[in-house]
Amino acid sequence: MSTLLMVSSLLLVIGIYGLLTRNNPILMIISIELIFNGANLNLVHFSRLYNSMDGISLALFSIAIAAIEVALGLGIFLALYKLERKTELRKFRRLSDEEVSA
Amino acid sequence: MLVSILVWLPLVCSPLVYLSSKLRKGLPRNLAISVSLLTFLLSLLVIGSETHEDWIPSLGISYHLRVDGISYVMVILTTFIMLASILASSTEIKEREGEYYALLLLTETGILGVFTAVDLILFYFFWEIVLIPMFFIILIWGEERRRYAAMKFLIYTHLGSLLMIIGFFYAYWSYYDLFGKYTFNLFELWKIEDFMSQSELKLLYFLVFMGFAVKAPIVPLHTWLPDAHVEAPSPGSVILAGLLLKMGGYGLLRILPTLLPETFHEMSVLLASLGVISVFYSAMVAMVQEDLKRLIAYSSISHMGIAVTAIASETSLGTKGAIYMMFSHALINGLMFLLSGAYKRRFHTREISEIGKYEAPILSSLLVFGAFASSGLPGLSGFIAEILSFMGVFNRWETSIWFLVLSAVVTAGYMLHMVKRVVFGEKMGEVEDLSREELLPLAMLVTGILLLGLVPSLLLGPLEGV
Amino acid sequence: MYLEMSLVLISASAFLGHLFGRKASLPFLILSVPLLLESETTRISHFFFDEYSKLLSVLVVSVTILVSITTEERERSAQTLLSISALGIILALSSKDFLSLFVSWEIASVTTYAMVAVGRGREELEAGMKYFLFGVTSSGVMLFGISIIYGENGTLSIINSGFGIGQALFLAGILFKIGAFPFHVWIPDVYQGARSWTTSFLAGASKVMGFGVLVRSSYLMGLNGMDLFFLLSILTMFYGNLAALLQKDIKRLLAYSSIGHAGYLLIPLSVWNPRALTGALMHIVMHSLLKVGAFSTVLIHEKELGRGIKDYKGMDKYSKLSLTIILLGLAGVPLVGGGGFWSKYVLFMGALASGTRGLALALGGILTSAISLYYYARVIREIYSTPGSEEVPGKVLVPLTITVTVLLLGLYPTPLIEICQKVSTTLFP
Amino acid sequence: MNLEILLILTPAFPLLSFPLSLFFGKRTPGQGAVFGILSSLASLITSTYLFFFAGKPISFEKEWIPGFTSGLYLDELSSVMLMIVSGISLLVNVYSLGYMHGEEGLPRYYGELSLFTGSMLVLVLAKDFLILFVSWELVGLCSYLLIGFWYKREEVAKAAKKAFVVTRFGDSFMLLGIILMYVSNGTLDLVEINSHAREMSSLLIALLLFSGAIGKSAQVPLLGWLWDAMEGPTTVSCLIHSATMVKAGVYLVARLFPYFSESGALPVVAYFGAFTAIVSATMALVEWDIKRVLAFSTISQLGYMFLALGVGSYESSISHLISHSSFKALLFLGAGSVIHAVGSRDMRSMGGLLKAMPITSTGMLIGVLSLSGIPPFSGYFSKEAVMHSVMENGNILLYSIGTLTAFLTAFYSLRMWILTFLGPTKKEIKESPSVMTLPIIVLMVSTATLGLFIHSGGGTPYPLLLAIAGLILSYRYHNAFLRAGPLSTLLSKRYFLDELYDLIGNCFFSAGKALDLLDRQGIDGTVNWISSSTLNIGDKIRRLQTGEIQLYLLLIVIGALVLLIMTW
Repeated sequence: MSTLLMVSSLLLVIGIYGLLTRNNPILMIISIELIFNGANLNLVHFSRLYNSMDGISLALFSIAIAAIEVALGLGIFLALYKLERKTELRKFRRLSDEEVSA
Repeated sequence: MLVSILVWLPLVCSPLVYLSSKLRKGLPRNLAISVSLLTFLLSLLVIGSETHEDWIPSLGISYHLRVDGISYVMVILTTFIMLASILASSTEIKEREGEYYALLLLTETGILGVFTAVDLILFYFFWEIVLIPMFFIILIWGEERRRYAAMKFLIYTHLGSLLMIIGFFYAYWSYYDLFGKYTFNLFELWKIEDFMSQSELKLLYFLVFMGFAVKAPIVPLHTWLPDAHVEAPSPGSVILAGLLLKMGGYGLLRILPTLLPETFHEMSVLLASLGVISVFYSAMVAMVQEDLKRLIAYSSISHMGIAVTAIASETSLGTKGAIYMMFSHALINGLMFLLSGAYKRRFHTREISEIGKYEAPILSSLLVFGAFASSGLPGLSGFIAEILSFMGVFNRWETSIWFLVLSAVVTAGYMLHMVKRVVFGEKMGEVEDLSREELLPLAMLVTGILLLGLVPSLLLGPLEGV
Repeated sequence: MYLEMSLVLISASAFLGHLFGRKASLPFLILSVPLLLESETTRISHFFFDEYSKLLSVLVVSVTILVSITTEERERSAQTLLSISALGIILALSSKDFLSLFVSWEIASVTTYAMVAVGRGREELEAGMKYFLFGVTSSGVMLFGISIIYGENGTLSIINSGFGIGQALFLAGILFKIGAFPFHVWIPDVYQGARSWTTSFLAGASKVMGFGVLVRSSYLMGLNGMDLFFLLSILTMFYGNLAALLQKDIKRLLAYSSIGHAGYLLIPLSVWNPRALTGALMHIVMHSLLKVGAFSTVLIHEKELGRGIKDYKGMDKYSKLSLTIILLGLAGVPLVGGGGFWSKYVLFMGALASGTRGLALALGGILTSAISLYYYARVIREIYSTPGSEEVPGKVLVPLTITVTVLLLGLYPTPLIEICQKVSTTLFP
Repeated sequence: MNLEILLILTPAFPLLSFPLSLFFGKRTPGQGAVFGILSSLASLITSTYLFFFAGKPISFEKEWIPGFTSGLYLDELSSVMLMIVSGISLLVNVYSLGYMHGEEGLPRYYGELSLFTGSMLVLVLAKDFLILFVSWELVGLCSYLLIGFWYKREEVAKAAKKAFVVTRFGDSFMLLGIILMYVSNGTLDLVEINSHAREMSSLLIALLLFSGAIGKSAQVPLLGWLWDAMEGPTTVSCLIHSATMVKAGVYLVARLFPYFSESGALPVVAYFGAFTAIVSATMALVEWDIKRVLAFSTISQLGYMFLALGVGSYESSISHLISHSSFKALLFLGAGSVIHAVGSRDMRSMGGLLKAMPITSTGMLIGVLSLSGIPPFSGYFSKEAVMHSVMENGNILLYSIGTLTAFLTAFYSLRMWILTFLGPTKKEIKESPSVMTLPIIVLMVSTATLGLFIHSGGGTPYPLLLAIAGLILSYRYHNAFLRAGPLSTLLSKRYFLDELYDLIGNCFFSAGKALDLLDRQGIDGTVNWISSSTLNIGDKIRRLQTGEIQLYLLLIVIGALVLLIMTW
């Protein structure tokens, strides 16, 4: 039983690692999906354990929501790409406190 | 009922004054004068009136204004000084008059409220109202370093008063824990004193004391005052010196001893020594000032120091002396600030060595009069204030009196040193003397000083019960 | 019955807004407010509407109305996004189990991501991208937390089960939305980048959701009064106000100030007593009103004046007056600052009610509001350094109404205090 | 009842003429002199009436400050003083018609003169310490204003400020004494204090009051201001700095004589008086400024009066006070007419004026002889009375100081007369107008005749012998002390007193500068430091927002981790 928990927390860690290191928005969206799926795995597992439908319903909802968010994220990314012609997120530094020094 | 009309009248009229600047250029000034005159007349007959209604019952905050001996005197002082400074503003303030007079009236409401409020939150409410208009007055109509001075004034006094509000809450909650009732009424809250531990009382004393110590400047906390006074327009600094310092003094005289009688008694030695230090310290510093307004600012700290020491002595003579000192100090320093404003308008500088180069007979004779009034020359109000305060202080402590009397000599010294450099010495020519318009407020203050010097029962009469 | 009606009206306004723009959606929204006021505490499937959620949802809907008035006519999509998000917030505020909470939370957040990015400008898109990434990460983390909590106590309803890993992750997700210290990083950039009406919605409404859900769930989970909240509150207060000191851009300054105010809102969580909660409720109401007022004024003058504080001169005298009063209200100055004074001081008064921790919080609050007075005064100083221009833009209506209400609340705050007191006692059985 | 009205009227006349001449002086003839003369004449008439016909003592009481009763009180001593003050004020007013002719700002001059006369009269009539102290300070104010009459000159300004500050220093100790008196005895009424002197007296209070007297009557150590006060017009020096104001100290001690004797402070008074007498006499030996010589002689004669009071003889002190007022006023008016004619105060530019100014020279001669204590004149009888009482007291040291001072007085006074009137004539000048010589003549008559009224005890002849010896020696080598090497520099530097005063002044100033520096850098510095450090922290924190997404995400993850850690 604890092995499943291990797998989902592994998924969580990988997702977070992917977020921190990858700079391409699409890859970041993928790693976010990993986190979501880790959570879903947990939910399904526990609802199976407690033999109740709550967990599964929440998992279903979260999948739907994840889909919405991916669509939205890609939309924003595409609009940004059209304008900026570059995908390196690190380049987008206009909104910051850097140059607006005292 | 009369007292609420008195307190809220200026505030109600201030938008009218602001809007009247659209109709005709001179209108705001005349409107402001008539309002302040009306308030002054109203303040004469406000003795003894009281209003007490609920404001926020669930929190125990009530709208409670009361005018008894001390606050009656203070109310009259406020309306008188306000009238004088509004009269004096016509020559000093040329642009954005509507806003200026509206802000002045807003300040007047704040100050009147402070002197009459009994409910601590209402007291704090009015206490804070005064800050913003004065900030704007210094900010918009002040002199060169006005931005720095306005900001310093705002934050410094605001922080002080914030500590005070925490003290009030602290008392409020301990009252609730002990008596199960929510109230901010000053004459209820002192009951908490014998139930609280010494350390709690000291903390409460310190918190509330800080708010007043910043306003009635006690030396280590005074550095906002010279900047604010120097940079404010002269009618503004008349109100700053004349009334804002008195709010601190009134707090020390009225709020603190009633809220914490025993602790105030225990700490009175500390308060007295702080007072003496600020008297002597600011007298010595005033001696070397090159800027006329800065010198007057330090002299007002030194005079307020005498009042603080007299308050700390807790004797009836001392209290009367303190109130007398506050009243006469407001008049005298008001006069001196208006004169320095007149000098500034003529010579565009406040350096004492500069303004002595030209001859202006009436202006310099008034300066001599002001200098002697502030060094406590008998026959003028300063003398009686000093005599009463010294006698009050002497009843409690012998040693501190030597310092006070010596500082009176130092005051005479630096005042005359200033007069020597301004009035005496080689004159390079004439400069146009005080116009009739400038003379009117000055004449008001001079008659006030003379009247209080020769007929002290005028002011000591209402203070009988103190 | 009234409640269902108002929810239907709000969703209808979303739908109509898309088709016919603001003219159609606004009346529905306005109509839903009295209905909400009439509704009594009922339970619809998973959602429990009680006094607490009623107060906050009325606030959210009125904020939505004010914000939608400030949007331009032709921005159709804005109306729908606003109404849907409002709907999401109302549902989130009244949910007592993780399922309904997570779903409504996501509805509200997704619409706000879209709102930020809808501007299509270079800055809006960058802000949208950033906001999207942080938002989705935190909701992912939150979901993971929920799954672990579900694993532990077998039911999705929020019950008191100590403070484990699940609860921590769940809290992380919620604290992100309110902008508490470690999770505040997105607020300055997004507030600066997004369009002003989006920012005012973010500051006005989504922060209300964050606060409301945080209070309810931490109450249900028995986490109130934890040392964590004490630490978070102090850190957020000081971080927000100190960082705002030297800001050049007015929207960034207001962003930091709302981080500071989030710190104040955390006070009742660490010092759990009825008076502090009343103060917090009042403060959330006042803060939303003031922030919406501030950002709408900025919206009006964004084009001709730009956003640097230095060049904030020559505004017309009405917006100058209202911005001054709003800023002073945020600083908590009495009378001139209106209701802002009362909400802050009832909050600090409440904090003082319980022990040395409360005293420390109150002192921290006092010190930070003194600091905040500095940078608000700096802005006011710039506004008033030159006389105002005469012509008055039409849009100045919203800030003016907010200023008037704030001033009235300043003079006579009793109704607001009464309501908040009634609401806070429902949370103390 | 009408006596009380008369009592109030005497000071009221001059006090009233102050505003009158100040505001309406310009339009009246003599620029306000009319008011001055009329008011002093009126108060002279009333005081003579009070002196001869009124049944003393008369008192008038009214509550001025609530809690304190104050009023006026007339007895023999104060009625004599009334006569002196109003008399000399009348003479000076008439005299200044000529002396101040053509000066600008005369209404101010006459106004201040009558204000001074009025407040001096109030001082003399004061029944309680409050009124006494009020008039005491007002008199100081008038002396400041009148010394500073020619305000254009730099040294005049310095002198006026110095005079006021030094006397104010003395007055502050007196104020302490008054407050101590009120606090310990509960009353400020002079008559009451004198009657209960035994149980009320305390040495500290007496000494404090005496220090006030020292300040006003320019005794050691507060004598530095009187010779600078000579910068003012000579009429002012005559009225204020020789005849009336400087006598206020003596009057105070005389008024409270029973109190002082009970408290045992009299020996202190005596030694201070004697020491001042000898010191100021020596200073006069080397002085070239005619008015400064007279100033030193005033200080030394005041020393005599305090000496007389100190040894317990109240009558001889008052008699010396009366006679001194007349012959010193005579000398000053004479010096005034000489200065008016020659145009400078320095004796080196005078000489040989005997024939040119007969009235002034004879008047000055009578004054000199009376000052040195040579029979027929009043100076001899009053000084004789003083020395007699010192001899009776049996204190040999005081007696020898007294006689030695008598010798020095004779020496420098004759030297002054010789330097001005004998010797080669340097300038062709003519006698002063009659309006100036008339008062001189009146004073000559009074100096000569006053002696009859003073009954002296006829003591030892030594003071007279030494006085004559002094005259002879001075006739022969009047500049002897100038060539006495180090002694003469010591004397001309006036025992470095001026340097001492400046030193004290400077050390106050430097203390002020240090405190101002502390204030600007220290206290203000910390305030500014606090504000700038908060701003710096704000700036450092601000830089955290680099706008880089990776960093933000890292922060969020760290935050979540911290929360996790908190769960343990």
